[in-house]
Amino acid sequence: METAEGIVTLVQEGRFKLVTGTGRVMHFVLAHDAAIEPEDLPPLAARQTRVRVAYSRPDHLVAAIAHTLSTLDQQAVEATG
Amino acid sequence: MTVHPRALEHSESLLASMIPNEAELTAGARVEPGRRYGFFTDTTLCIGCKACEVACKEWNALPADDLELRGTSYDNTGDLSATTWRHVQFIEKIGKGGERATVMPPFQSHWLMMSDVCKHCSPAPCLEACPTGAIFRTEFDTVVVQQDICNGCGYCVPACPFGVVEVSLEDGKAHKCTLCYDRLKGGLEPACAKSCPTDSIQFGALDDLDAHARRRVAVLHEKGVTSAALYGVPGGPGADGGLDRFNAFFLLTAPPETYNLPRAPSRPAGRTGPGLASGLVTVAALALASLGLFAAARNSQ
Amino acid sequence: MPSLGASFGRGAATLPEWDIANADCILVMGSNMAENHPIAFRFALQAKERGATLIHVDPRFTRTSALCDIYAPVRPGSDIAFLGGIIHYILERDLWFKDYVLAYTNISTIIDERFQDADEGDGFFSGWNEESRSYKYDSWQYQGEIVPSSLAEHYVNTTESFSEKTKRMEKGPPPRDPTLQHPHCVYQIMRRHYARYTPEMVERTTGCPRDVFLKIAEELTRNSGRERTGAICYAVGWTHHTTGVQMIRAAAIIQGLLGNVGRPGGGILALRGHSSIQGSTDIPTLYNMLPTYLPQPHAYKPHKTLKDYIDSERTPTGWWHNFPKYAVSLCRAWYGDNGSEANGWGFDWLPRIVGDHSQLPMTLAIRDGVIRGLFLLGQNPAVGGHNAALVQRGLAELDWLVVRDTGETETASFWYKGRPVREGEIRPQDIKTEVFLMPASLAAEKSGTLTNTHRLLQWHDKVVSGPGDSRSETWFIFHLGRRLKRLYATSIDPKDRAIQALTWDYPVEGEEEEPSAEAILKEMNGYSWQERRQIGSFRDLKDDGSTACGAWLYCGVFPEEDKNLARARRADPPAGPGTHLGWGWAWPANRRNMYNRASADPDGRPWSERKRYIAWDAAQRQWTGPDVVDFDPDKPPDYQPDWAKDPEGMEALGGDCPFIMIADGKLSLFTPSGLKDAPLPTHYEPVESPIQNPFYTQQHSPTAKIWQRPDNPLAAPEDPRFPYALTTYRLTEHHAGGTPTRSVPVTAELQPEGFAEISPELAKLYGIANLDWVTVSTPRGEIAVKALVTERVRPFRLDRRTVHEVGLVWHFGWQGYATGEVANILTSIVGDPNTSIHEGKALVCNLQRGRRGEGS
Amino acid sequence: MKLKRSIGERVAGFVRDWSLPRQLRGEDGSREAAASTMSRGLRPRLEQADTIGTSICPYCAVGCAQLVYAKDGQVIHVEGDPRSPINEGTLCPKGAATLDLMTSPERLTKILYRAPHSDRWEERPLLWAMDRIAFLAKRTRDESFVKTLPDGTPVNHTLALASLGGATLDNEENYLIKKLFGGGLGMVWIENQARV
Repeated sequence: METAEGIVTLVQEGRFKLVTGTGRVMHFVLAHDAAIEPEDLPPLAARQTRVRVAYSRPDHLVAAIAHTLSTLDQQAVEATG
Repeated sequence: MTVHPRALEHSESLLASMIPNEAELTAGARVEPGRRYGFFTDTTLCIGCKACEVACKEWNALPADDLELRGTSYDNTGDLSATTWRHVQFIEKIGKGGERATVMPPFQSHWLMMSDVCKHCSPAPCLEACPTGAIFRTEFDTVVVQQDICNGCGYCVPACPFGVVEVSLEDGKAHKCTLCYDRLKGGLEPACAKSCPTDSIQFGALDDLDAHARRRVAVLHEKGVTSAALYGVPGGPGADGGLDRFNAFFLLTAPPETYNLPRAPSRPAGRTGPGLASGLVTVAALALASLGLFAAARNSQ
Repeated sequence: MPSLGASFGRGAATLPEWDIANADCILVMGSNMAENHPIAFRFALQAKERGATLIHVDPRFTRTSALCDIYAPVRPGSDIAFLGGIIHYILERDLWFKDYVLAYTNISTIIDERFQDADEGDGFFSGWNEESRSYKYDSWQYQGEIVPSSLAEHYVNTTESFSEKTKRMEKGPPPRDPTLQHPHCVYQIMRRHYARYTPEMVERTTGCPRDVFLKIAEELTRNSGRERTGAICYAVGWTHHTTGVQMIRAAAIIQGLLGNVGRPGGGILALRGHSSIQGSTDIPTLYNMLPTYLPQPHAYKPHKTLKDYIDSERTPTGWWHNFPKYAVSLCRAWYGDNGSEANGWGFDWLPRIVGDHSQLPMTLAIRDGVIRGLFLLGQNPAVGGHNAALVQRGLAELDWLVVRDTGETETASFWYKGRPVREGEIRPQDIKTEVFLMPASLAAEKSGTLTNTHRLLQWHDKVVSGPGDSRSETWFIFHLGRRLKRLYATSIDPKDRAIQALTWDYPVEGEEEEPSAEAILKEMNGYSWQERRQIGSFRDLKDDGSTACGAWLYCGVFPEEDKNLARARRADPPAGPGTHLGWGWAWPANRRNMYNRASADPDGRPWSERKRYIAWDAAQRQWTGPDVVDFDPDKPPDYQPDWAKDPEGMEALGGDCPFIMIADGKLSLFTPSGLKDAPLPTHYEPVESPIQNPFYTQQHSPTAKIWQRPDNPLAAPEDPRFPYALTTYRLTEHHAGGTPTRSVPVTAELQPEGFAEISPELAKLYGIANLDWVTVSTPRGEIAVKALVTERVRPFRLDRRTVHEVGLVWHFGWQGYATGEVANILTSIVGDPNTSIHEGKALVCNLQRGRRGEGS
Repeated sequence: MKLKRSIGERVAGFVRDWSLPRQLRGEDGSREAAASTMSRGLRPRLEQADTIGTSICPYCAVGCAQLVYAKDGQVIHVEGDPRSPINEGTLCPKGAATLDLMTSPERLTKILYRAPHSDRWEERPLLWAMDRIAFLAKRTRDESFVKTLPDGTPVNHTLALASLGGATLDNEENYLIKKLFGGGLGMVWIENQARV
């Protein structure tokens, strides 16, 4: 599985965009097996948390499927319920 | 439409904040909870540009899908799906041989283009089929799949008489047009209607849209477009069977079947009434259990 | 845009887009407006709501046609035959707007009696020189007077330009016969010239059924006059021909005869394709002009010194008499205090052109190794350039190439993905070109102005920075300039004086040292040299070095310190007046509808209440209305020049001369100067055509620019190897060369692959089914695409035969999410004599079933 | 740290948002009672913007105005400006894609350099590229500059340098191109798409 690191810039439901350190923007859809839910995404964008996303590439979508998200910053971000 | 007089209240190039109640400027409609809202899609004004498809994907961050030349006129979208919530259909009726169109009735003709979307039916079969309460009717009378509740059971999919709802293989949840629920909460016109270059897609309060649509049909009839008819208004085609009306209704110039729309969409039998509540509880419990199993399986990896 | 310039005085759309909503009839021709300019088409539909007739004339039934009342199919390249037919209809049925035409056009002007029409010369007008393959324009002039052109090059290629004969325009009005009986007056010449453009001839040449043509002629004429106005919208469907300028000229004549210019809902809307394509014409990154329509000095014209330049380019009468003020102020802006009266304010340093340095010859100069270093700034010629295989081969001849764009374009990747490389003709290790691919910023990532298709300057804010090393072109050019000035700082070679002398002290902002776009716009607007005070109007510019102005036509956009009118965001409310003078700023002088003096009758009264716009207020003794008047604001309608005083400039134009950029103030139905191919539009076939010219033995325009060489082979007329009419075009879902849409998933998915459109009739001939692969070929090469079989394409039935058409979408290339073979592999390097624009809209091809190389 | 929800959180969330029990208690099943936590907190992302500027659509020449919304230096949306008398808030399919144009995965972020005869791109620093391009431009110009024609007519130009492009650029950009390349370096091959 590939990984990308960056900041979540925008979130709509379970879909989000992430900008990497070089300014490249990636488009993600949260996988059904992801350990978090759509409602956990907006806080990531709001707090500008740096995250690492492990993802796969589906055949029929021009987007990546995010399977796991981890925070890279010191203060851990709790999944909000 | 001309530029709304309230635009002059925001004459700076860099704006300090969003224009409040922007839908008033773009659609002449103020969005207020408790009123019913929807779309009136007037195909006679549609130029088939697909701005609605793009604006929808841009706002909702829906990914592009299935890049393939389909050869069905200019339609390379195919269907409404979990990742496509507006779909412009193209139907060529140019004529054959020497009988091809030259002098034509006013507005769109001979190459029919129609921007299809979730009808936000009333009553909504998908909502009625949803065992978890994920699908609900909002304060704007629109029908929305709530992503934090949907467990992807898929009951809504066959319930929809239009084939609108789809469960995504990627995130395992049901998706369809939300009528830009978040935008409505912020006083904004839905993205597709706002972008529509020719106002073929009009957003507004349903009673206003209804009145406008009826006037439009009368005008078209007067101008000789006698085939113009509404699809999805109470008592008319589309809403004279199991459904009372669509919150997203259409003006068509050919029979609904021409646009792959059912003449008389119905609600699947036995799906009405709260008597099923206990059954639904069971379904939900099963869904919860499976969720637990999923999580357990993942933790053991 | 020389056609509009030569006809009306300025080479730009005459009316703002929103004014289309006020038209009673809209002819869309040479444009697929609903697809390529959807938001402008919004106004066409608003007009339709108010009862207007919408007409589309096009080789294909498009999304525009579907929304129109009348669709006329015409064979690609036959537009002048169609438009000439309309002119014939208007003249023979006496349907022209006489009060307007007699007063405001040159219809009654008497032309030199040596003038011979193309009918008499079997396709050649008088003045043809076979050796130079060009015309001398002496016989096209007004009788006894030489008329300077209103285009950037005012200098006329007559035996004596700007001689005593030109001066005669100061002695009295041009010779006219208001009774129109004089055999050499424009009216009689036009009647004779268009006599052959009968409905039958229209049908034979264009393939448009006669009754459809007549219905359109009837609608156009019915919707013009005192009470009604009509508009014509065109785009590259007219310009991309060897006769493109003359197609637009024919439209200008129709609008002149119908009295539709300068009036609300009337005029010609040029629909241009790039966000600042009008701006880059005004502020020309074009070889033959200096900013805002001053001619680039030419080695073979009397341009040796500033004095020579002014003497040969300043017109005795009309607005261009002000020419020296603009030329000197430009030099002041560029060379500052390094310029002086002695060196012509720096004019001497300006490079001289020696011929045609436009894109087509540039392509060949690259291929031939003349050009060694190339900057590509937001253009993708490997896809958009013509004879694209030649273009791609040429890139390998460069020493170095700088590509600045938002993504990896086909041009940038030519050295490892180009067609000659993929087909094994050349290997990357054989290509010497040093390539720099640099990320560029988009509009919202930098500040500046864009000039839209109706001359409106609109500022865009920098909201975010471009990703990574993305920079604006201002940044790139400014910092490149700084480096070059540093490299040349100590040179004593006179050749380096220009770069040393160039003013280059723009303030920079932020960490990235972005030069201030406002500072540049302020220089373009102009300021007083000593006080550095912004200038409010080009009327205040001087020719004595006391003013600096980088672009005189843009003077007024930044009239005071901190007053950037391109940032104005105050549109008119529904109550009106609807000219939106507070939204952005339009050149010239914030006028929205040009030539608007013509919206009033010769006495200054509105032609009708319904079409009221500008009118003379006798009490206040000034022109008033909802727009900025395009005239001396206090010149009364009955003003007549005092010819005893040899009046110059605007003094020589009467109160009934709305076309102030033209030397006699009249709309040129007949253009004595400025155009290289004809004073009146006449039909020639495209350089490659499936039929013989029905009008003349002369097949194509004798002045067409044709570069005949082995790597640019052309099909002969009626070449049996290439029997089909080929036209290339765009789709609403993509943008031009495709870089900004094929690289974007949500637009790429809408049209993910290139295709050819063919009629069921043609498909049947080859047994081609929908989505089958087909190979389209021309003498330049072949490409494989999928076929879209559709009734929207129809065979053209001409009198002798049926001509089938192949329509080809040209956006595609090998980069991005939506791909396809490069359609311009098929097109050729031939051009319009006035503009050197290629002929991509009408050529010939062959068709085979199956992919190329596969047999079939 | 890896972000995840515990099973307990999941079940609690589901039960909290699961509307059926409330509906069975007689609350309106299709209104507020059925709204989930996400639905109740839902707002359009435009409200998060800290910068809102006016831009002009980068595609065709119609000149549609756009409002560009950004937060923390990143664009979060682009849509039609309702104040514009041209587009009145609307955009065509290309203009509506401006956000994805700005954030396309195909966008370049680094200078890519291909050395003569090389078979690959290499990333290079911006300032290195600028210095190298200035050097090459000067060298080519110096090797090709023509002061006069054989008959003595001054031309002050170089035919070995060319520039193509401009119709997609700002007026200010075109102005600097023409000024530096034409007025400063003596280039005459200066062209763009606008020659119509």
